[in-house]
Amino acid sequence: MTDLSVRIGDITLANPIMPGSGTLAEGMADVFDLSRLGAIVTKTFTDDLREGNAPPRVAELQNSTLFSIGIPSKGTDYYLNKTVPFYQKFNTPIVASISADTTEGFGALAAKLSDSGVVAIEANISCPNLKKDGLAFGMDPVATEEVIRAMKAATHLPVWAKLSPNVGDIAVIARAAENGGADALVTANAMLAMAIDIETWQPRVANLMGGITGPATKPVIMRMVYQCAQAVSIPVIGCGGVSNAADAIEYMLAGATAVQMGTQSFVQPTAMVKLLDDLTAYCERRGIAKVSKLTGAMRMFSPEQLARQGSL
Amino acid sequence: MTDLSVRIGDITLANPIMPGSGTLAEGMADVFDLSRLGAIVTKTFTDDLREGNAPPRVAELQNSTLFSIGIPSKGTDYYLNKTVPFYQKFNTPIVASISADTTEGFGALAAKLSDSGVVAIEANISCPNLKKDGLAFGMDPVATEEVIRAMKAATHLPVWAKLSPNVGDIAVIARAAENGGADALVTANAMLAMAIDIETWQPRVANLMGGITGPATKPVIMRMVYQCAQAVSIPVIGCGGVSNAADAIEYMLAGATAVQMGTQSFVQPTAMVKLLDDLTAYCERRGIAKVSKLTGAMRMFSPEQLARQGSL
Amino acid sequence: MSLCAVKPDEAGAGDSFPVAENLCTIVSNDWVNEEYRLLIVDAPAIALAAKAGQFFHLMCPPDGESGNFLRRPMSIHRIDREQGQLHFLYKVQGSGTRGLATLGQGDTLDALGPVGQGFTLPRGTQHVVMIGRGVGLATLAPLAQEAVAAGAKVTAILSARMASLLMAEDALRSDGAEVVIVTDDVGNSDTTSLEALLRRVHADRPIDFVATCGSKRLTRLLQDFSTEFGIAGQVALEQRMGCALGMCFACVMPFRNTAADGTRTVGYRRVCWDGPVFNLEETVL
Amino acid sequence: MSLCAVKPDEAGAGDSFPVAENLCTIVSNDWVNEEYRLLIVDAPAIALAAKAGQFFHLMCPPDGESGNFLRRPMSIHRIDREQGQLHFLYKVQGSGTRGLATLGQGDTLDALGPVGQGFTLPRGTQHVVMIGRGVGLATLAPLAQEAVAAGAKVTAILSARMASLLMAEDALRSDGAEVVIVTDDVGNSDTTSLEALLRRVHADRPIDFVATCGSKRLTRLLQDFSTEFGIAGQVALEQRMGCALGMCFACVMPFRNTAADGTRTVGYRRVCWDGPVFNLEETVL
Ligand SMILES: Cc1cc2nc3c(=O)[nH]c(=O)nc-3n(C[C@H](O)[C@H](O)[C@H](O)COP(=O)(O)OP(=O)(O)OC[C@H]3O[C@@H](n4cnc5c(N)ncnc54)[C@H](O)[C@@H]3O)c2cc1C
Ligand SMILES: Cc1cc2nc3c(=O)[nH]c(=O)nc-3n(C[C@H](O)[C@H](O)[C@H](O)COP(=O)(O)OP(=O)(O)OC[C@H]3O[C@@H](n4cnc5c(N)ncnc54)[C@H](O)[C@@H]3O)c2cc1C
Ligand SMILES: Cc1cc2nc3c(=O)[nH]c(=O)nc-3n(C[C@H](O)[C@H](O)[C@H](O)COP(=O)(O)O)c2cc1C
Ligand SMILES: Cc1cc2nc3c(=O)[nH]c(=O)nc-3n(C[C@H](O)[C@H](O)[C@H](O)COP(=O)(O)O)c2cc1C
Ligand code: FES
Ligand code: FES
Repeated sequence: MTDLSVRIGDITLANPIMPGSGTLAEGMADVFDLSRLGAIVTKTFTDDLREGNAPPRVAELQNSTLFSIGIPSKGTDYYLNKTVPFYQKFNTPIVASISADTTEGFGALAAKLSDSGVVAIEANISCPNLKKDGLAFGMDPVATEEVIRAMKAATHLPVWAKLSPNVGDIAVIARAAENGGADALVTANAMLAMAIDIETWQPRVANLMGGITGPATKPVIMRMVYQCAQAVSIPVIGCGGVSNAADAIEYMLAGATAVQMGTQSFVQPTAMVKLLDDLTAYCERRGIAKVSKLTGAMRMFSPEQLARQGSL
Repeated sequence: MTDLSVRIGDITLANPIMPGSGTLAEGMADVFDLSRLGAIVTKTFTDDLREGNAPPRVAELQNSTLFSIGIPSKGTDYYLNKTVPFYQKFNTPIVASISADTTEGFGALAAKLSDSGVVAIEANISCPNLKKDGLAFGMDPVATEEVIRAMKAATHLPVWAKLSPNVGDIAVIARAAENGGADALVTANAMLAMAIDIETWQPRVANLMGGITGPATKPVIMRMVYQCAQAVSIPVIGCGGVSNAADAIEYMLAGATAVQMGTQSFVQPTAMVKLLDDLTAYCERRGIAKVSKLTGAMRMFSPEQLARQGSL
Repeated sequence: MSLCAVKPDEAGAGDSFPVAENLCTIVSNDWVNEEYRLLIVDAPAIALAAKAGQFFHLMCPPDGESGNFLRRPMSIHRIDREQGQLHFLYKVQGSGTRGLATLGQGDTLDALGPVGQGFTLPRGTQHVVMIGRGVGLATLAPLAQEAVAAGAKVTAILSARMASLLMAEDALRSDGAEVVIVTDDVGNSDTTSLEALLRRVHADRPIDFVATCGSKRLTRLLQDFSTEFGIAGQVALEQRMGCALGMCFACVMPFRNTAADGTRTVGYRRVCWDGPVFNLEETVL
Repeated sequence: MSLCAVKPDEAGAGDSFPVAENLCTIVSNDWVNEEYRLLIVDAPAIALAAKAGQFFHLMCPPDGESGNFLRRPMSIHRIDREQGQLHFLYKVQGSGTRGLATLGQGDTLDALGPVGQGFTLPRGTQHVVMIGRGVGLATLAPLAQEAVAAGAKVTAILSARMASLLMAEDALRSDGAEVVIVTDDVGNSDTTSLEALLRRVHADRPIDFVATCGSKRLTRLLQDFSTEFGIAGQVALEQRMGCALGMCFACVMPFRNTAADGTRTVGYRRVCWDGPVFNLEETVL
């Protein structure tokens, strides 16, 4: 019987699969028992009410999607009074995801969640830092560290830093988050992308640019997960293009402790459940008693192999 | 009769399609008449002889590939005496691509090409700057500007800066290249990526990391082409996931003057010829007399459209 | 969909969930005219629980070389619980629907659903008038069935460019609806003519529920008409979707909200989760 | 391939190029044993110009949900210019070959080629000995045809785990080769036994050309044997490929180079462009 449990700092999850923030909501409970998930990560909310971007908010790409939702938010009270109680019906740890316009805002909102019943807070730092010429917090190591530090000062809850992939050196950002006290990293949010309709000559999402998500993004994010895992001691949660157990295993081999699935849940809502079944089958086939043994288990080519120079 | 010509600075190309550096070689002449291309960009070479990376150098991904060739090079003499004469058999302007370990090396090699018969030199700055802790030239605006400046000082030939996409702000690098005197930008080289075989637990390319190329990369590179075109006045050549005329048109609408096709040539060697035929057909259908009119012709959503809030 | 769909005693049991990736077997998938095909499938029980106005999110086979990554939303056109079949009426428009068109008898259709809020007929409704144009008729047809079954008279006004492009006419009649046809050809499909027609119908037999789908012009007409006469009404809308389960927030459109104190605001709602059927007076066009 | 394949007077004429994306019609694609299938296609003239040892880069249909982005290289197994057909013998191994296996009679195979350097039989060769194991036999078979046609005697030593896994045995015999079978079962396929066999064959009738494919062990054996007896020999190699046209430089392997002054170095060559057939003495295993 495979032990699927994983530890993210002081939190033990029953298994390494959870949804990416913004890709699971109440409607999924109509499809399968959410108690099967390792954790439930909820959509990013802000303290203030927001409508989000104008539609069209989605465009289909090859093996991927372009999304430009913005951060629609019903505010903190709704989250505490409606959202959390809904998910507490399941035996699954809840992870909140928050965003704010300023470092102080992140801290203040984190404080409000301390007694909410969530087990951790994901800091969505891919949003613009309005106090610093609009550059996203997650593109600036100093801002990243400050946000995490402010949140850690404001709450006893573990803080997961959700990194932006739109940077030149993600290891620098990873270390900054760790220095700020992050208990884990989520690598990563969506890469900034664009698509134009060649018949209308207009952008395919109203916001001009959006995030590209789905299987096409996996190889780039895989490299980032590896770089993050090499750079820090805290757990790294892989997020980008996970569609099945093979992807989850690959991320874990690269250094991830757990994974998040986003877009694939739109294509195949039962995909996370199937992933767990297939992950178990893989571990049984390979005689792996604990799935956590996969984390960082990638083996480099030996000098002998390289000398044989990769002939098949 | 559609006018397919485009101008890259002082160079007029018969059409906007050319191969990405490293994706076309003499063998393509066995497949179609290379005189049909707008230009021929040759594989990056260095003055010194290099073997390149150990194999395996290629791994298939979904709708894309992971390549880790390194920069194998037969040196300058081979380029001048063998490679250039071969391509001079065709009525197609030749663009050299060079790499070096230092700024001075770029300048010196550029000087050697001044009388070679090539019409321009592409600076492949995605390689590590050995004098500056191994960070790629193209990830550092200062190094980027210095390399271009050194090349412009060394030769009268136009210099195209081939940008690395592995940066947080590609507009900054674009402007640095322009400040250094670049005559055009090529946006972009391949994004750094990784893939692991979940049966062997080993990387799928010997070098651990490689570049991801092909259709899956287009939306991210499209956004970078747009950002570059917004940031500079010099022409931007789009490169990343071009597989057909629709992709070429999309890049041009985003701001590209011309495009390069790489990986698709491996899948369908006649793809560039087909692209030209389909591009002509599109222009005829739309009553576009000059394909160059497509450059930057994307239309934003109007306030009225956004107010209607994108209902279908 | 109910937020409490998980029955506590059946938690974990695979088939107690109201929404599933239903694997349906194709019975037929034929052209009904130049642009539209009728897809008939054998469907499992979960799918057959669908109501008029609800839809499914269909996995579409590849169209030639390009795959269809996201599912495509399609309304229920007919729910035939006797035969255990569902009907979809779809226009072959782009890559997804071209892929759908390749499915043949015996093939499998993966249909996620049923999802969405369907039509809500007020108790005791006497006379339903539905106006549909183009493929909007596909979505309205099951409402006619349900309304007749609930004891209401149904008048179905079908609009099209020309009579040959009409669909669902015969099915509506055999379901018990009175069908009125208006076409651009004949020149009686314009707003003025339709408004006059509605007034005549209402005068003849009071309308207490209106429904439409597929045309902003017709929706606006019905909004004005229902406001003037105080008639309840709903419209089935469309928007680009990612998940069809209320998770991604891609499918929003603006709607009028009236607060408890009467203040009116406009805000986004999800067409897949709060709709696709909405009350006419809340719909912003 | 020649670097001057473009005939100046035919520049631009679509069909004067020696390499093409040949659209071939499937004649049959059947299992020959548990692991291998024989694909027979009607092929156009460009493709029929293929020589033994050359290969094609095949576009593989999707295997279920996952597409096959890159082509797969497959050796010519048989060139039948009379029938205008090509044969490929392939092991169903992974996603690409599973996709190939779905092609049926009348379907189209996109075969880029012919590419690569084939076997070069020195003029006047009298006795060719080829040793192949597994699917290596697929690649060697056309060499037997060409050698017999050139007037040489051909001895084909086929190695397999057991006799039932042998392939191409009958075709080789009917092409005029003498076939010797060695198997693990019987215990005569090991290196020592084979070396002894080669010596006996050579003593019986001097060998002046050896060829192999598909096994490092057999290649090493032939390298030693050909060095000892001063016999010319070639091996057909495999490496992961991107383009098969010598452009991407993915497919390199190390080879021994001897400079004009006699210095020996080891350097990379492209298996698709400089090979896949290489001289035994240059091959580094
Ligand atoms: C709730 C709902 C019910 C629908 N019911 C029907 C029906 O019964 N019959 C029918 O023919 N059509 C119906 N549609 C529209 C149908 O979904 C689109 O025609 C279809 O998605 C087009 O896909 P395509 O790939 O063939 O076309 P493309 O134009 O190539 O589509 C490109 C992308 O845009 C999306 N898209 C394009 N048009 C629409 C649209 N009108 N609505 C939503 N997404 C769209 C596609 O899903 C796809 O992701 C319905 C739409 C919704 C939202
Ligand atoms: C010049 C040449 C001639 C060949 N001729 C034959 C032949 O006649 N019959 C036959 O059965 N096989 C032959 N092969 C091997 C054949 O190409 C592989 O079996 C096939 O590519 C496997 O693809 P797959 O997707 O089914 O397997 P997978 O294992 O899923 O392949 C994954 C990837 O690795 C590549 N790959 C895997 N094995 C090989 C290999 N041995 N050589 C090159 N690439 C590989 C695939 O092309 C693919 O890109 C030849 C290879 C080369 C290079
Ligand atoms: C529709 C949609 C909404 C998202 N909303 C959020 C969000 O609110 N907060 C956040 O941190 N990430 C958000 N994301 C990003 C995902 O959590 C995830 O990082 C990304 O989609 C990559 O994973 P995937 O490739 O598996 O989809 C969203 C993604 C999608 C597709
Ligand atoms: C096999 C291979 C070799 C490449 N070699 C080079 C090179 O030598 N110099 C360079 O600047 N880019 C090189 N590239 C990058 C391409 O020029 C191009 O930027 C990239 O492949 C993206 O285009 P594509 O998606 O159309 O393939 C190479 C790409 C591939 C696939
Ligand atoms: S389609 Fe995802 S919320 Fe409606
Ligand atoms: S496969 Fe591209 S060079 Fe050989």
